[in-house]
Amino acid sequence: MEFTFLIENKPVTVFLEKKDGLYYYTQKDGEAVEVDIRTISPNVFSILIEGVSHRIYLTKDGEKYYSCCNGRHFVFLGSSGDDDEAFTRGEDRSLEDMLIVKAPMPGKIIQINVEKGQQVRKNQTLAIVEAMKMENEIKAGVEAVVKKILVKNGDLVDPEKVLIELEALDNT
Amino acid sequence: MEFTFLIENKPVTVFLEKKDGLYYYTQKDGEAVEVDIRTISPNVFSILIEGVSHRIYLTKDGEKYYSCCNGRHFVFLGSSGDDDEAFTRGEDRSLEDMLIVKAPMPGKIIQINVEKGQQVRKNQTLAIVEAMKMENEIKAGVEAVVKKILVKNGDLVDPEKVLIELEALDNT
Amino acid sequence: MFQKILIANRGEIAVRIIRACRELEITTVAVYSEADRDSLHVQVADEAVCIGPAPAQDSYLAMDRIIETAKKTGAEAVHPGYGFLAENPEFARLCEDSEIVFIGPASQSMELVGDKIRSRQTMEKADIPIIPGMKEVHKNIADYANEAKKIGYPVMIKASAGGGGKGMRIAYNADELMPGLEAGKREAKSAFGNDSVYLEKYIEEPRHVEVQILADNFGNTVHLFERECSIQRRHQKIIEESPSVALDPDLRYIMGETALKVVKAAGYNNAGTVEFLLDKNRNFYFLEVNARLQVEHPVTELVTGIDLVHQQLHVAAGEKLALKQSDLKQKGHAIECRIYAEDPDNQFLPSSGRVLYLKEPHGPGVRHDCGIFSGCEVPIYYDPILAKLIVWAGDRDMAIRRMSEALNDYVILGIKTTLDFLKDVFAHPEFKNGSTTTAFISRYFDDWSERSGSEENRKIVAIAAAYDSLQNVHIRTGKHGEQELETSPWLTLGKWRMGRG
Amino acid sequence: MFQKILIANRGEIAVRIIRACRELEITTVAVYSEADRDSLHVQVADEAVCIGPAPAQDSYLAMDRIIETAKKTGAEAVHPGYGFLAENPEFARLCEDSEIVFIGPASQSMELVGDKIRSRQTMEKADIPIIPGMKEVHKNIADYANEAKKIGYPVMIKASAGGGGKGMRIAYNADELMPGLEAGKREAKSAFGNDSVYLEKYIEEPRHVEVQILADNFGNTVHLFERECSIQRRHQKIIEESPSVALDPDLRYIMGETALKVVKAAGYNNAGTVEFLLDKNRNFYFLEVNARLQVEHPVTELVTGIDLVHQQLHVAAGEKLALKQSDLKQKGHAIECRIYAEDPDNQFLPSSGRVLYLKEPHGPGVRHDCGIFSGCEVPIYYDPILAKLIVWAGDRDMAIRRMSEALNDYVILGIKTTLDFLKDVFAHPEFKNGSTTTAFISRYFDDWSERSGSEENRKIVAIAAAYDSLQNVHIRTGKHGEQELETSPWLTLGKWRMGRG
Repeated sequence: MEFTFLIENKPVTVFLEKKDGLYYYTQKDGEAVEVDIRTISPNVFSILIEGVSHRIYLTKDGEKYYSCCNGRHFVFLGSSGDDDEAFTRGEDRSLEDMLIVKAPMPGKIIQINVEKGQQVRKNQTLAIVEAMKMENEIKAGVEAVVKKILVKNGDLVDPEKVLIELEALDNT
Repeated sequence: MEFTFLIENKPVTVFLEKKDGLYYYTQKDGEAVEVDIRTISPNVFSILIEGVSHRIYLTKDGEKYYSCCNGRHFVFLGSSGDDDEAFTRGEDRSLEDMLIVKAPMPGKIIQINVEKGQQVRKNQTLAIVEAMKMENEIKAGVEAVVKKILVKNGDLVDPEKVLIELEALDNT
Repeated sequence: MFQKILIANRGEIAVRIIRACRELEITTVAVYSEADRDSLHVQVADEAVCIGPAPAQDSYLAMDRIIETAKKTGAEAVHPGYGFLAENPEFARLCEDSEIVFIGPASQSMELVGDKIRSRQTMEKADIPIIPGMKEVHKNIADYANEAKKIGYPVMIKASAGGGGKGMRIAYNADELMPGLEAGKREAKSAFGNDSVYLEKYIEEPRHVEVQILADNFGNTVHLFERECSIQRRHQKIIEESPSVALDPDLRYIMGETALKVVKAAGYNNAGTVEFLLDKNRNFYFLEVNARLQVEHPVTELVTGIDLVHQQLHVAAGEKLALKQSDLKQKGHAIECRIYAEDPDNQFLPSSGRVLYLKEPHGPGVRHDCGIFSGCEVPIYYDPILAKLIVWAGDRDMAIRRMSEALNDYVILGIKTTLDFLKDVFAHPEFKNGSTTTAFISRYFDDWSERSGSEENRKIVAIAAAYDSLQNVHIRTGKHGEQELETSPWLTLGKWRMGRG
Repeated sequence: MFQKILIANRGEIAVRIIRACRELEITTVAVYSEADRDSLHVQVADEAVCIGPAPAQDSYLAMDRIIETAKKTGAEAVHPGYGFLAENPEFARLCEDSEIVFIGPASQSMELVGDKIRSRQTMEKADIPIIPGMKEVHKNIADYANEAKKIGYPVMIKASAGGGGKGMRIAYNADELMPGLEAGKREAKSAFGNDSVYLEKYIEEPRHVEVQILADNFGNTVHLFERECSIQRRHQKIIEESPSVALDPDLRYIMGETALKVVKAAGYNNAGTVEFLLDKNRNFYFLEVNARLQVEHPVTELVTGIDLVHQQLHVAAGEKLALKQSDLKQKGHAIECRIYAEDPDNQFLPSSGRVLYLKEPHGPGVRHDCGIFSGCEVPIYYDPILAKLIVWAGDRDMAIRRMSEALNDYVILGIKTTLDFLKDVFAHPEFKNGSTTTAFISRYFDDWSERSGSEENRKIVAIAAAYDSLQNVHIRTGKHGEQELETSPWLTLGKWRMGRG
């Protein structure tokens, strides 16, 4: 069976199958390789490939996988087969995303530093959100013009809440 | 709702109910007491009763509960309501049990010290089972006569496997 | 010794204090906000009392509620931990007035050292070297510009009541002064309820070296040597160690003696920390006294073998200090790093939410002071510190190796943390060779971004996720599904799996 | 230093050795039996190779397979841990012949010290005090009766190749001699593949005090002071501590020096332990040399600050011993207890099965060397040791308090363990006051039975179980069931709950 995951913005495709009680994986045009994989306890997997041992921690929240392998954490997306949109989004969203300025975490708007119509440069502070007692500057990811401001001082915002919409500059 | 558990050979009955989002328990003829109980994570519960904090670890394997509370471990039985037999058994099984000599753990019979018809005294060694590299003496729990020997040297035995049946002495 | 005390804090430090109390057979009372019912400190305490809604000002900073709870539960003393009310002289005084022992300095000396300006004045008089800066707080914001000019840029804006890097800003020139003052005042207000700020000469690329002290109520004092805390981000310490690579025995001796002079000048009692800046030319300047147990106290515990919380409790209970300076020695090397709920790949923005999985590191020489658990919720209301990982080894090189391995053995899934960032810091050659000035992070890690590493890692993770999916697919199609599940030993692992039906 | 080594062991000791290797940047190869695919040591090693079926003689004792695996994986050395092949001179020689470094003493000196009779002879010649006993092993079992008479009852039957209490029996009179010899021989055969036993004068209520030594390949030696290991059950140590309450500085000095004389007399290299019996009159007798890393090595590590596995690796790699006797000091007090899969409420019968839940203890001064995890299977084939809990504190009283609290913080569900039994041992006043002779357990804990304590505890547990049932009932009746489940945050906690559908 083929599985594709979007890991660190790279689609990783593996073909995994069970034959006579053993698992085999194939990548791209490669040969099938035996993989000794075991569920060790909830969220923990042990993989032996040609004698090399890996311990993988894995949990899932909706489409999102949280994982740790060989001392590195990653968050990545899985494809169920019928929802490949996430993948396209995943790779092409950068510019579009940078124009939609969101609250990166729950918190309180304590300052808005720009006005509608104002041109902003990359890394310019757009607003300040306070969370966990720290002030966090929300910066522009790209040079642009402020199209809409959707929050005001004192607003409590949820994660992923859109704060400000930007518009790409004509000359970009 | 009423629940009865057999804990340390004592039946413990509690009545627990949820009212307006709060839990209350009653024991015997006592008054209902509020209990602030929360599932903290799988197998972990936090209970606050009148300001006193308890952390309870609990897991279940069939009828058996494994638990740890305030630094003490216990294994106990639950009643589903339609299986109260376990409870009666639990309290009255001692003598009957002592006549049925079982393998207390998986292992290998390495010696049988008694013969059919032989009279044995309490704590007399009946057989030796080896497990985890240690010899373990299986002793008579009561003065009795050997009725049947169901295993022989070298047998691998499962836990709860009956090894020897004893018969109560006439004069007891 | 006390029979019962109240811990006016949460998270890892509350848990650590409760542990120390148990060892001294002291009953503990936890207080908690409505957001913290399921928190670890509530579970491990003997008693627990809810003192108000989630925002700290309504719970962990609600002095009256805490005093009232102490009285009601019969707690003889209150341990404030760090943060919250730890350095609030008003709270210390309230305790004194209510005949509850405040486990920390007397309100009077706390007031003195807590007021950065007054303490600078006191120390100047006692011949302690201090950094050039303002001698008083000004009302008029315009006066700050004059002071800054007098001191000479760059200047550091600091919260008068501050600590933990909150309210701190650097202004390299006059243009940066006003925005910095505003931000600093806002943060100071929010963090300490007091927006007083002052200016100090900013010493570039110094080391931050502090000395742990203990003082009883009878004037007996000892110091427990230094901690180097130069590895900071946004003026917040993230890695601390003891001993400092920058000190030799002579300088260590002088700084220790100076710290004790500071303590005497301030009439200070209980545990405290005297902070110094150490410049490139090995000049050191008094910064401030932290009138509390520090976040980084474990590194001192590991090199000296002294339990600082035990000592705090003994001293607060009116016992004489049982330690003599001549008995105290540093042995080996200890390093601590702080695990924050922050996303280092995204400007270190706070990350709240649920910890879906936690694997705590273990091993010889590894200590993990932890406030979280698998399944806990990290609320947005409080400081984002989750845990502290502390290692001890015979020397610094081995301590760094040990820390790296402990970090490799440490898993937090579900929220973003600083774990991988810290791994890269410890792997950096300039950290290893001890070039650990306060400029370290901004110099070498300004553009850090998550590198999960190799293609190999991605492949392995993909295989695991595929395997996981494959099993779920089986279950969904019912092919071998139910049967596999029934025979799975995991069915017995707690109610979660039992709830399937 | 080595680039890669093989660890010929399993469980907590394999995990502990792998950790030490990582810290020295040595790649590790684990070997495992078919019963151990999911074991912790397989997961934490860099490489893992299956070497045979579950029974130890077909896997962990299969010398050829292990040597072959070392060659195939390019491992330069083999660490045997304790048990299994650790004290098998044939294996050490096989390694030597295959030009693989055996991390332990040379086969020759291992052979000498491993043969209890020969080593007694050697030590007698070197003027080391020994216990009266047989000077050779007899073929004829009848000769043992004569020897026993000569020595005088009670006598101790001991396995010539023995260790860990296996094959040991006491005979108080002639009637008990034959059954004891038979049982001892059987156990010795099963444990060591060698049924030679011998007799020694049984010293009643002695203390078991041993001295840790380190020796390099160049004749340099140091000792790392004593461990007291008198708390034994069935001649198996269950609690060990350092320092011993029974030694004063003079006796400590003499025993340390004697241990070094033993090492020199045996031409011993690498880490080892010289065991002594200490009688009521403070006479001590050489017992034997344990030619391996001991189960209880952590207490020495905690009081001296020396990592014994690191030292073993350095010495085995041909480095000179970097330690000097004058640099070594004991600091504070360390205690270890062993957590066994045994049911103390039922004659300490082994308990195998699945660990349904594990909560590891944490905290300052707490070390947990652990070979298990939530969900692991404890096989019947091997030694029932699950983990070791070790604490360090400034003094013995605090170490005992700390141990008690760590045990209270330690949960193992699903199998029976010695946890609650150990709690009661540490709580015993005679343990606290240091009356810890080898008779301690049989005197005070012979009739121990599980006391889960109060009615209160039973009530609390019943409430939790009722709550759990109540929730399951809801789910089963579908009343609020599915809905509650859907909103439960736990749905996201891993595949187990996701597999519901």
